[in-house]
Amino acid sequence: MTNSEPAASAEPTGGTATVDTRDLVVEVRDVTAGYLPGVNILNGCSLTARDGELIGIIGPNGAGKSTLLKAIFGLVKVREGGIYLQGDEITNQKANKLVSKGVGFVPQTNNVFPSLTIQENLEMGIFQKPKDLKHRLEFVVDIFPELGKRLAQRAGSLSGGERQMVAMSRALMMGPHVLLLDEPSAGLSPVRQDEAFLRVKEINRAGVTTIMVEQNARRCLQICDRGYVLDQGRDAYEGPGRELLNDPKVIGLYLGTLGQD
Amino acid sequence: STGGTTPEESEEPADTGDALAIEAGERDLTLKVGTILPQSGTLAFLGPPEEAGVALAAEEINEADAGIQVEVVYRDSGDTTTDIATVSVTDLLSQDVSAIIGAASSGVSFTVIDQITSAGVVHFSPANTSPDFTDYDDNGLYFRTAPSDLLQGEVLGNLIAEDGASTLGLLVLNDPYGTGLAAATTEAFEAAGGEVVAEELFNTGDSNFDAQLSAINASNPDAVAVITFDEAKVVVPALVGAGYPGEQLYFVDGNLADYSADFAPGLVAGAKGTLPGPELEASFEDRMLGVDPNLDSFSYGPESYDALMLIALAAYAANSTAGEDIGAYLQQVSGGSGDGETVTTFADAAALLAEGSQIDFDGASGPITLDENGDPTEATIGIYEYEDDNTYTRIG
Amino acid sequence: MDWIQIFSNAAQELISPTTAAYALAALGLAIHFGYTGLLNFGQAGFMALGAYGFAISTLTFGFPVWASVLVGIGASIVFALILGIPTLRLRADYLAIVTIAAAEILRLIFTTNTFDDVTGSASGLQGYKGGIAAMNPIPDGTYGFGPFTYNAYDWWIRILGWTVVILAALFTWSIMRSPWGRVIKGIREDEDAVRALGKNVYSYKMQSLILGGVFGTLAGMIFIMPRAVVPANYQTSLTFFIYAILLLGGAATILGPIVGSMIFWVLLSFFSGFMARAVEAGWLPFMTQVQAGQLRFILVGVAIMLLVVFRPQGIFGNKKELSFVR
Amino acid sequence: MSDNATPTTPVKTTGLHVGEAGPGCKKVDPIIIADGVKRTFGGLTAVDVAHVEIPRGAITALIGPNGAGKTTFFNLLTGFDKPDEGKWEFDGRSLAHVPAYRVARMGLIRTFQLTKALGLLTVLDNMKLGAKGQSGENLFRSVFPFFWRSQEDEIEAKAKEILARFKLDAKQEDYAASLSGGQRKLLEMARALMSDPTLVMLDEPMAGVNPALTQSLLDHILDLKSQGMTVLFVEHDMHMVRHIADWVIVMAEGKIVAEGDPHEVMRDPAVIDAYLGAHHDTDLGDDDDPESVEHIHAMKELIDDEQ
Amino acid sequence: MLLGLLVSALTLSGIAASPAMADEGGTDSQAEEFEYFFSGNVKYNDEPLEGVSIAVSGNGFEAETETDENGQWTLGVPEKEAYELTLDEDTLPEGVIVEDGQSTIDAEFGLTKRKSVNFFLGEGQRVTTDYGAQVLIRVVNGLNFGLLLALAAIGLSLIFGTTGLSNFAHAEMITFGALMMLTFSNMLGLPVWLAILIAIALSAGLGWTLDAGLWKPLRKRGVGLIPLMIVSIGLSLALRYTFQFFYGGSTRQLPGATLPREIVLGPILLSWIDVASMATSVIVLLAVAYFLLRTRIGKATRAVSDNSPLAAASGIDVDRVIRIVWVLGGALAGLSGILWAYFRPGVSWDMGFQILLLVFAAVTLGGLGTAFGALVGSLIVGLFIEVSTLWLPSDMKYVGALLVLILVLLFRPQGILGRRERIG
Ligand SMILES: Nc1ncnc2c1ncn2[C@@H]1O[C@H](COP(=O)(O)OP(=O)(O)OP(=O)(O)O)[C@@H](O)[C@H]1O
Ligand SMILES: Nc1ncnc2c1ncn2[C@@H]1O[C@H](COP(=O)(O)OP(=O)(O)OP(=O)(O)O)[C@@H](O)[C@H]1O
Ligand SMILES: [Mg+2]
Ligand SMILES: [Mg+2]
Repeated sequence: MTNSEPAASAEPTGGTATVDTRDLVVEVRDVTAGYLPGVNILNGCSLTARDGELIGIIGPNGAGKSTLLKAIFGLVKVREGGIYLQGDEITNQKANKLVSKGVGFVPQTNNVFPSLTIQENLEMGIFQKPKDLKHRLEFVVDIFPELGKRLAQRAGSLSGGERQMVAMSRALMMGPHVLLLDEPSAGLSPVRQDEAFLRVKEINRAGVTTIMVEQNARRCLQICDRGYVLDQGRDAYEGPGRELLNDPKVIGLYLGTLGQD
Repeated sequence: STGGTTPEESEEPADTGDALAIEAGERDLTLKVGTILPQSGTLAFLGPPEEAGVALAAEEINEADAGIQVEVVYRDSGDTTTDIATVSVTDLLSQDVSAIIGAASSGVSFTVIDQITSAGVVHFSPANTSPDFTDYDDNGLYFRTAPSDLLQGEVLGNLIAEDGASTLGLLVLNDPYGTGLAAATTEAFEAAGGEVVAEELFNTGDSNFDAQLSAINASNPDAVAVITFDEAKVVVPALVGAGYPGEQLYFVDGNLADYSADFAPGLVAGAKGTLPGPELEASFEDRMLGVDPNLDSFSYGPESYDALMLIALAAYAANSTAGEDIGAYLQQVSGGSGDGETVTTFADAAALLAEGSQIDFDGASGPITLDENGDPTEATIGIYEYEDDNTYTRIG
Repeated sequence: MDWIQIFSNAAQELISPTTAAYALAALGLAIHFGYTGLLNFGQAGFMALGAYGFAISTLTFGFPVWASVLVGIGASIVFALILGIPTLRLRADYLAIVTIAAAEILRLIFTTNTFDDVTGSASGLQGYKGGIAAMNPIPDGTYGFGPFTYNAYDWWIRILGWTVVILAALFTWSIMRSPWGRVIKGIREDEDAVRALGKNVYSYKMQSLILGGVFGTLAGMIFIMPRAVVPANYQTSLTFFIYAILLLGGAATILGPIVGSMIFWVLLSFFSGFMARAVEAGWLPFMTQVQAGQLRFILVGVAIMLLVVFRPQGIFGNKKELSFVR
Repeated sequence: MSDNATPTTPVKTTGLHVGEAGPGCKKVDPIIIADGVKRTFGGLTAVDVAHVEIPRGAITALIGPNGAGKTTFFNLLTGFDKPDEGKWEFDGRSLAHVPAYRVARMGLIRTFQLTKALGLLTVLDNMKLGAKGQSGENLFRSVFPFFWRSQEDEIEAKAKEILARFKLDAKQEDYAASLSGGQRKLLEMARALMSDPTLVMLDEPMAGVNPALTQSLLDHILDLKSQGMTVLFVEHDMHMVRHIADWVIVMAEGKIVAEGDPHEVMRDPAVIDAYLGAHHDTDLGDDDDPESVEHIHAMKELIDDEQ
Repeated sequence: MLLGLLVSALTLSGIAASPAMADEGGTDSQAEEFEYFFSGNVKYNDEPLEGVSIAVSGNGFEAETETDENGQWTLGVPEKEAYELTLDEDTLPEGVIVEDGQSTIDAEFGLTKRKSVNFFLGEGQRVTTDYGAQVLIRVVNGLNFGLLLALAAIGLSLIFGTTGLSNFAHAEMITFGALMMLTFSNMLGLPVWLAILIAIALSAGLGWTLDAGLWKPLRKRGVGLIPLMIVSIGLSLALRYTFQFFYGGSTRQLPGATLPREIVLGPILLSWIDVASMATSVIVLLAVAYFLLRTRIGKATRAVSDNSPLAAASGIDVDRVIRIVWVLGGALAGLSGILWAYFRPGVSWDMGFQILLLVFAAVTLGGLGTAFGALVGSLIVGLFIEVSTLWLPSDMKYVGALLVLILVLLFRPQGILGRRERIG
């Protein structure tokens, strides 16, 4: 396992034919996908994530960010193109198969089991490897102490932010090699948001390839190695996080000036 | 037993002048009759013997080769939950049947009686016992061979009283059949000095009878009359199992059946029951089995047999297969409006009719005589007792 | 095999009063379930109220037709109110069971021997048709062509029945495209959201329950015109069949229930005639007449299943809605 | 595609309170007054507000850590939940035991944190449903279109206008069920604005909404404020709070712990400690503090267990 | 041949009828002369009295007879009219007291030619069960029935809990178990224990088949829950009539089902079958609750029911979990069918359908999808059905239970053990 460092140099925007020493872990190749017959949400979208990279995806609402993650995870049918995991094609594979291959996913909405307790929710995260439970539970509770106090509370009665913590923790329980996060910070209080971003970064530094969709775009681009800007089902911009963060075009169209002060 | 089927001198003959003339001579008729008997649904267990009775009659009529051929179209009456009877009747009417035999359930008959009789077709039920049919506005086309509950109830009530019971419990199916029979039984039993101490009703489709049985057991009557259909198979073991003596049970036509395959030996030994009809001749049962070898019960088989016989004879007498004509002659050939000669087989009856004389047909279910409402006026009610192997034999 | 007869019998079901009654009851359910999302499984109870309300007012109280109809409608409104007060707060699946229970309670009350004088208990009621027959403007006689040949009374009840169905359908169509219908559909999707927008959800649900219930009640009256009032007719299976009809046509549609009812009855009649004749003709040598009667229901059951399997949104339903169901 | 947002500096309303700014302080013109409102779930006290007043005609932010009881407080105020005790009033009228729909009719409209889009209604229908006082919503009048036709047209025009602002106009004929997470949030808020509420209570309206769009929507809210609408919103995005809130109320563990001008409240060390966090306003990209390195090690171990 | 036959006629239509019947003991020579008969018993405190003389008079006819050793007597009369029957008090044994008016009875024939007239003297002590004991018996019966309902309900609840499907065909899965038991024990003559095992295995197989052949493909196509419910109604109809097709419409008994109850506990009588079925229900319910709350698969089951895409995203093989639940649900339904057939007793093609509504009511009352809720709900429904008929007419016995369902939901819309959903 290679330790990751922030990408040394900016990659050419939109380029896919880059030379990099690290192996491609996730590769999305010109994917077309959608929900309703005849309506494509993703129109030839491509994305790559190398081993140990932290990828951020931003874009306007309805751009297809969640759809892209769902397509990678086999929850939306891919109509054209292919998705590869460490070189193997995983297009349209069943989600639970992907979990066994070390892919973890936190959906944007409906991301907890409401009638299960917090503890049971976390146990579900580690469904395939029940013996690691104790170990990991400690680890997760350490990150979100709020949850530790409430392990027996049903997730359905949690506040919005608490749910989000449960959802994050559930994914962390999996100990995946590839982690797909859909707006993990939404609904968290600032201190928890910062913590969540830091943890994501730490997890990533520990070797987990991470793809993260965020609307808290500044934070996201601050920590990620590379960012993609998705618009209308296509990757419009791509580059190192910092670069995008300061790209006036990106700021104008997607980031706004509110957080700039 | 053949005794007692002859009309007595006490029988007041209706005005002989009412009798329609019967044209002498050969006939060449083809009679089409439909049935709406239960093939599916909760009363489906009643269907096979009834259809077999009709089939047997058809067979015998056709074999008699007396210038009338019968064709029977069998359709399903379903039960009241499925509303299939109206579809069946539509189908039958479209095939221009002259008469429709059915249904087993009074409820189903009420559903279709207007449809049938307004089409000028004879509606003839072998099993309806509801009193409401008597005065029903049926254009004179509704008939039935099933004996009235009043009769069987009185026999049953008297029988129980005579056996020395002073208190009686009733377990009753809440339908026209059950409540009618229970009322008649109660009346006779109480008139004899007894007391009905528990009357527990249940509905068709009820699954569990514990509450009713507890109530009956709690009042500890000297006898219990079980007025049910097939539910007896559930009720009786539960009742006896709960400690009520099997020999103090009384059965009725709806459930008097051979329980040797179902009950533990001796479960109902000594219990009694009533069943309309003369003792079925073994040969009649054999003939029914010849039509349908799988029969395990003969309930309403004889009544169904007689229904078709009477319809055919009425058609023969009228020399017509129009429903109205058959309806006009039905009472007469049953012996209800004249002093015709008593006959028991179709061949004999047809021969007499061909001579232009009046007949009084007495069939398998007894000395049937229909009144002007189309109801039977006479019936033989037999008394039966269960033996150790849970089969029953006639004792009276 | 006499195919012509089978088909002409089946065709008769197209305009039969029973078909009209089922169509109207299903239209009521479309309002309840299709538009408002109320999983009412007690439609048989509303129909029973129509049947008994009409028959009892005619027989026991000697009311004229119009008053008997009003009594039936009144009874169903009262029933809807009594049913609605405890149940309209319930989640859909709870509501389903409670409405079944309420309808069964009604049926058991109509069946019990305790009120025999009024309800006729298990044998039910008959002899209430005089008023309707007396209103018949058609002179006595037989009219029609082909399979559709009926006497004056039969035509009269068909005309009455279908007139009511058509009026009800037009009414439903017009209210469902109005803002009222929008609120109703909103409630189907998420009642809390609608509540947060200032709509009295409870009252709207009640209006819907009453309206659909009144349709059911009118259906119950049409239903008894060609037959008698028999309590066992109003079992839960009646509601099940009406649901099958509704889904056959499409839940949130106007034409769906009507066409669904026609198809249901035509198919039932077709299966019925076909099976019986197939056995008579010796096509099914391993089967008795009696078994053929049962096979028909097996086929109906299978048909209902296949229908949902191959056209889950119903004939007139919108396929698009399907991709969002949970 | 998106308006190139130049931040307009909003006009802040000041002078809202009487006396010292602090938890439960009196307002010059309160629109909501809550007194001793308490709600417990089993052993957990979710809301325990001694006294709070929301100023009229201003934008008030309600902030606080996750699980502080903000949403529950919203539920209580709007009649979606019943408190164990306490009284509260809106516009001088007590709201205790007033059902939710009536609260909404009084002009107090709220949105939900977990969105409630009406899935099988089109986006436009969702919007139209939000309009108040529709005569066509009466069953008897609904049969006759002439009663409501013209009103319907007005509502539709208004709905389209708001949708355009919320960038949902392209979706107006689609079912709401087909919206993305952020679009649902937008619809939720747009729908609430359809009824011209006196007070709109927004529960995390901008969570999941693209920042560029957020900015233009804030301008819209400011617009509405200038027309006299009062806004109470829950939000975790401090840029936004700072940008438009006239007043901030901080909740923690069910209680109101601080109140005041946004900039001042956010300088309060207690608030920073419990809510904003140490990393607030720093760049997370620059690491690696020793703690973090330690974490990375721990995690590596965990992951290596797998192999 | 008049003996042993009773023929009668309706007098309503003015036609009277024929011969008579006589019973075993009471016939005397008179019987040959007359056509109409009075007969009856004389008993004192339920003991027959021998040698008591009974006289008949009326319509100018008089006759007398004596009771035989069973206290029975028969008297023939010539006409079908009203007569007066008198018991001669002097012929009564010592100490037998006749109250005023008890010794003379006016009797008139009804439709038949025979009329029973009994003289029951004394107090006629009937031992009835007292109210307290009755309540106790009802309660025990109710618990017993409730446990059975619970067993039938638990499979339904499981399937509902995992897939959200209100499976109306559950009734037929219950019937299926009983029918398989019937097939293998009665028809093929296998020993009872083996037949039970085979029946349960086949029921589990039915669950497997239904899921594999029907529900899974439908899930794959993303069919909504309500259409699925309608499918289950169609399936229920098809299966039910298939059973009738093959097994006919009548009720049959399993071996040993009609043996009497022999465990006596005060006023309560129980059979070993009752005890076994109660014990089985309790054990199975506890096991299922344990399975759901403690085991990994059990938790996965609930996870799938909450949110199946998320469950898949957590690495749970959703289809496998659902398959397990169907198999388990099938087996439990089959088992409950067998016990139900013994408890009732009887096997018939629609036995499951007959209790379906009660099972649904029980599950709902307890709170949909909760295992303990199904138990609590079932017990309440069972108890109410049995106990309410102490006040209600027995043909309305389900009314009580169904009313309770509605009333409970009035105060707890989420069912007794169900939980309210959080808003917002
Ligand atoms: N129905 C319930 N049952 C039990 N606990 C509940 C219930 N509803 C809310 N809670 C608890 O009450 C507390 C307050 O919840 P609330 O949703 O009001 O928080 P919040 O301030 O909105 O948080 P967030 O910012 O995360 O949305 C939380 O700890 C939550 O777990
Ligand atoms: N289930 C669905 N059926 C049909 N269309 C859908 C569905 N879900 C999403 N869409 C459409 O697909 C497009 C992309 O949705 P997606 O959820 O991927 O957006 P997103 O980029 O994640 O947006 P957000 O930032 O708001 O979450 C949107 O236009 C949306 O309307
Ligand atoms: Mg998204
Ligand atoms: Mg909240």
